[in-house]
Amino acid sequence: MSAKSTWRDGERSRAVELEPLGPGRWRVRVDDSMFELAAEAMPDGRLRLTNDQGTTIAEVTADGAKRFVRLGRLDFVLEREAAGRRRAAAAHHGGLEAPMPGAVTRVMVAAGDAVVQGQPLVAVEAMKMEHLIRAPRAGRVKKITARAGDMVAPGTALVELEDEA
Amino acid sequence: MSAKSTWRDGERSRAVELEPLGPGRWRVRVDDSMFELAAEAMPDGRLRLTNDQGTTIAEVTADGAKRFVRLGRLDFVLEREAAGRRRAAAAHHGGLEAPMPGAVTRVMVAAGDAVVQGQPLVAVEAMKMEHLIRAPRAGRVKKITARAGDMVAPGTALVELEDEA
Amino acid sequence: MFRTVLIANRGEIACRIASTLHEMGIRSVAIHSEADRSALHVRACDDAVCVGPPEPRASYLNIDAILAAAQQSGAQAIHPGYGFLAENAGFARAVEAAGLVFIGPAPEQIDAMGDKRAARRIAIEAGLPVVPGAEGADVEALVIAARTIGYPVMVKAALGGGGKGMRAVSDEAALREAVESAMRLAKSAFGDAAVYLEKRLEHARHIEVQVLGDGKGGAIHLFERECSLQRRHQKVIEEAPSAAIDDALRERMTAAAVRLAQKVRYRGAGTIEMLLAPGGEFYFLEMNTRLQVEHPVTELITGIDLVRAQLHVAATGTLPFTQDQVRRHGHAIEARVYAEDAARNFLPQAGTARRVRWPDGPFVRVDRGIDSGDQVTVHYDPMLAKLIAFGPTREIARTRLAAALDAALVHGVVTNLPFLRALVRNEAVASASFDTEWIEREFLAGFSALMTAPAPELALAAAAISEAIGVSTDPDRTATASASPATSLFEALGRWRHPGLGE
Amino acid sequence: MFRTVLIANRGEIACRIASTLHEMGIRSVAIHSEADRSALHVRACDDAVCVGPPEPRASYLNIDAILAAAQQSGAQAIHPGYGFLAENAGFARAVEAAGLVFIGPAPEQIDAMGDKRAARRIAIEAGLPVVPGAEGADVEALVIAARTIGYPVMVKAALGGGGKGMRAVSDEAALREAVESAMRLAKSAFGDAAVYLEKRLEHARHIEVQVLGDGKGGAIHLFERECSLQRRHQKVIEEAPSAAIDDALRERMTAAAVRLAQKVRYRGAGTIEMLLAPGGEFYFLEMNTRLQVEHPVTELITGIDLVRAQLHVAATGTLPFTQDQVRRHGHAIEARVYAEDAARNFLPQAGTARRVRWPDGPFVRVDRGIDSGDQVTVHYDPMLAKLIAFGPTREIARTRLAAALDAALVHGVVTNLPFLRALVRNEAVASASFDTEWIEREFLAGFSALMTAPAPELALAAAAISEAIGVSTDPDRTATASASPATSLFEALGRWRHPGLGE
Repeated sequence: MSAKSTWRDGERSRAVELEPLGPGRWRVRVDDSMFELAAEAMPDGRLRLTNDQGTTIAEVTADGAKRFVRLGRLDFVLEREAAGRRRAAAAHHGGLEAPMPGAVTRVMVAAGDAVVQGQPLVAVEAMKMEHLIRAPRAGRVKKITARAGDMVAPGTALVELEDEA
Repeated sequence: MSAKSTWRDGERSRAVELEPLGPGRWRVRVDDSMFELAAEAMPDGRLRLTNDQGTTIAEVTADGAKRFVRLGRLDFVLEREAAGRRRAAAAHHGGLEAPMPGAVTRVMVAAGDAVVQGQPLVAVEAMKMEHLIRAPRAGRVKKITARAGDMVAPGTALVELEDEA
Repeated sequence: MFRTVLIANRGEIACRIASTLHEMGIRSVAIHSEADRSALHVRACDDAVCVGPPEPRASYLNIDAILAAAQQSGAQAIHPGYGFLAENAGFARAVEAAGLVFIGPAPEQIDAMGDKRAARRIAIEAGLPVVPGAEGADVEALVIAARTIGYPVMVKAALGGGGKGMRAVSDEAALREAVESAMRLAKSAFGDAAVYLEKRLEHARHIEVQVLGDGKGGAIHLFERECSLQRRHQKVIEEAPSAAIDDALRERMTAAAVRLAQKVRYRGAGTIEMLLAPGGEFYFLEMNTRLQVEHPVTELITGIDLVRAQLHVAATGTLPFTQDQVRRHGHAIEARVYAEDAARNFLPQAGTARRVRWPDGPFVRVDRGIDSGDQVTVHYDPMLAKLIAFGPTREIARTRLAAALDAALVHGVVTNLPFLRALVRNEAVASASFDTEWIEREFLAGFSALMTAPAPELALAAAAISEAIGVSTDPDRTATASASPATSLFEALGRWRHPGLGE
Repeated sequence: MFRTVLIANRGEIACRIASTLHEMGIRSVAIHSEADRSALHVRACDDAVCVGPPEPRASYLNIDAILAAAQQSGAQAIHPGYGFLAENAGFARAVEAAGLVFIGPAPEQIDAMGDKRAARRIAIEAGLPVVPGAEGADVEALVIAARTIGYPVMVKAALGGGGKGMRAVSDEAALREAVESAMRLAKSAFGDAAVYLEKRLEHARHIEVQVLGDGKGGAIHLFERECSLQRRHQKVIEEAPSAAIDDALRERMTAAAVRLAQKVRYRGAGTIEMLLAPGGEFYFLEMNTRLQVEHPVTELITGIDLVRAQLHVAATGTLPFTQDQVRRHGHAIEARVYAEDAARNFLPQAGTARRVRWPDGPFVRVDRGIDSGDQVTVHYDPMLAKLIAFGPTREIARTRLAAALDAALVHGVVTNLPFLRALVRNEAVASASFDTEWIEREFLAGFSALMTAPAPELALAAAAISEAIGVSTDPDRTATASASPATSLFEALGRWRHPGLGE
């Protein structure tokens, strides 16, 4: 009798469960806390949320899986997770991704190199800022997928590390 | 080889004929004058028009048959006429229409009354303004379709006049 | 200070009040009719309550519904804006009886100034000159009085104001007709048929002084505004300061206004309207016990937010600043954008404002009541927005306003923008050589000729070509228009072949 | 005056320049890259010419294409805005060689001030104090110089400026690495690897003076701006006047700035940046030979349009007003809205700004570069808009800016709005107790903790309920949303029955 969904909130994955209680009234579970909420869609597209704390106006804009949520005068960005927690997976494989859109300016290691923790591997530049991708731990470079001059999107894999044999 | 259309411009009906001369080039006839024009649709939806007088940017917004046309920094409102000149017809039948949206406040004549030119027939009020519908010529009231208190849209028939027998 | 304020209004003034509430950290609650569910003023507020059907009587004038909305939303105070219930003493009393604060003057002050005959008597007591005039119980009494005053005279509704139900007449026959018509309109509009006469001053200018009182006899002024550019007694373009008065006259006029405000122990923001005769004599006309439509020009030259000042007085019973702290610099001019067809006798217009762009350059302020996609309905005042320009000199402010009017675009509803653009560029406006009847006496004829001229051939070509090439005329799709529709226009027509390839 | 001016820029500054051109009756021509075909600055201009592919090098930095666009569009002058080619003397020369007017200083002035080492020498000649520093041909020379100056020192690119390629270091090892890195970045960014050292002043404030010169030795100032609120040497919030200086110090700093502008016979608008030490000593830092990003705060306190002033100087070779005519009143504060994720080390963001609402209250100015539906691409500076608030006092201006930041909404691209909102409300900002390193030293840690806190449960509930009831999250469809979707939400879920009817 309830709808479940999972949302990425920064580094967290958060579970929401909605149970309809009556027209415009819901029982909501977020992670481990449970509360009741009245929700009315305003004609201008906003949502009027009322609980025992009072009334808050929310405005939600979808952008793909992302939801930009204005709550009162604060903004939050959540991401709908289709099934499970896919994004957490990449880090486990030792992949190092571009943190921002930009251009790869320098690749400072080669496949097979041993690296120490904190060692710069690749430099990505966007506007006035050079961002160094550093080794999160000691290891060996398994694969380099970035080349100097590449334009990369956030999340693009640049370097793959493996633990030293 | 040309596209013809008719447009209402205030009290006038105006004829336009377009003949394509090449990509983005047209021969245009408006009423009795003929000229050549280059027209380029800008990516932002505006139209760049170039003739031997220079370049002008136009922006056209459709609202039903109406076209709101921004030309440089001037605005014009035209209305596409589907076939012939329908609106002119009403006046011929002696119909008197509401000139603006508003409420009928007073009906000052009855069917069968003889009226002189300029005589007030019906009062329509909108906001701070009372507008009197006056007889455009001497005649007899054939029919009254307005009642005090009616909300009327522009063009709504209020009174029908006929020539005195 | 209040935590929640209900705004008992709509349109641009409700949006403008919401701005100040937001910056003071006060929760704003809109009211709206069924026709205004998604109106801009609703979107501008933190919360909104529906108070009834579209007709103003059933919603924006519905005192019971508005008080219920205030209670329901937890408001401590109500700001009435202008128009609607702003100068309704019964509303002010009902708000106070409900234990809420009315952000405006005391009910008795609204009553006293609402009867324009009583206001004249108070002004006389305060030592202000008034235009020669007369009251009268019926048509005949007024006809006799007019013989003494001398024609031409103005017929005005006692409970009117702001040009409502006002007519100028030059002879007795016209006076009789005008009094009867004015009584009828006054009865329907204000619930009281009483009218009075005033000598019609020729070539007079409309100058008004902004005052602010603490309700205990303390009052200050925020200089004057000139609102002589009127059409049918409705202000069209307003400015501050007035180009027609010098510092000595300014000192006398503002001092007279402060004297009147002090005498009635005025509370909050008010405006004392005066007529300035060509010889430099000035006369009290009426006092408006509310925020004026044209208040932004005063705000721009003084740097003072009048709504913030109103809230301060309402919450504390004190003035937020002293007279010495009110300084002025530069010049500001405002134009009112109405949904009116200037080519058809300024008839009010309704419809969907499909594509709206307001100007946003430096020193240009836009107090807007609609944006793209919003409805303009027949039920309410057709004012859509006010454009206000500031400049170090009148000339820079005026040319800036002209450019802002050029840049403004409202497609889908016919507006008076062409009228305003022509007006603000007129030589008499540039040199500030006008009076309250100048627009109708000298400007309108030439302008009407302009408006009934045929549209340029290029405008017709643009409409026809847009249709032929299928370029988007839908504002919603503009941003995603194809990158190169120009090349597909012959495909759309299906008629063209390259000359080299034969026909 | 010019009839047509080409704006060799994009984003908010191109829109802002177009506003002034419009009000002066000058035709504006935009240039744009292939990525910017329907960008706001293109829509803001009277005409537009595509100058190349998205990469700046191929379009906004493509001198040949820009000059061709100017010729093609009949422009008589080019306004470079800031960034891109604004301080490129080669561009200024090419513009003049093409017979067009460059709206900015003479090429030699750009050259002289562009080399920050040369600028220091000129400032010394003009009698301005400079921060102790040293030039050096290579790393070793700089390492030796640093021993004399004493750590900490700043490493700066000779052709840099505005914080680009600047690093603070505290020991020799860090200096070596910083110099190498700075040289590499300088080489790639400015085509010249030269760097120099300056003593790092602790707890210094950034104060800059706006000047305007006629190119013949006449120069005046328009007071100062304070830009101490910086992150990684990038200004975030700027204001005028500075709360840190009194009239006596203001007099000395503005006089020093005018002296320098007169000495170089400066032409047009320029800014002399200085550091103010806690003891009240001030030091020349660099001169920016262009309109600054933060110029609006000066415009709001003086009432002067700086772009209009630039055009006047460029067209006539004279100043549009005298020093006496430049008065200031009130206070103005600006915040820069960037597409940066403050929760992830301020990484630049790209995407579609699906729903954008800028504030529009009285005394709030928005210099915007995007509106709803516009693209934010990786190719250009991530600044989206500037919000600027004016008030009679610093406190009113600051709280007004806070409210404007609250009211601003950008959905679709992550922005630094949460950072700005927290910053402008911080107690140190309220009391103006900060220096150029305060944000990083004292503010960021607490703010980061805030940013990584979980979203409130209500935010998750709002996202989930919006999805469940199918309320429109598409900004294009908001205005036509069903009048009562709330009643249909159980139909959408298909799960609910009224309790009275049984399950």
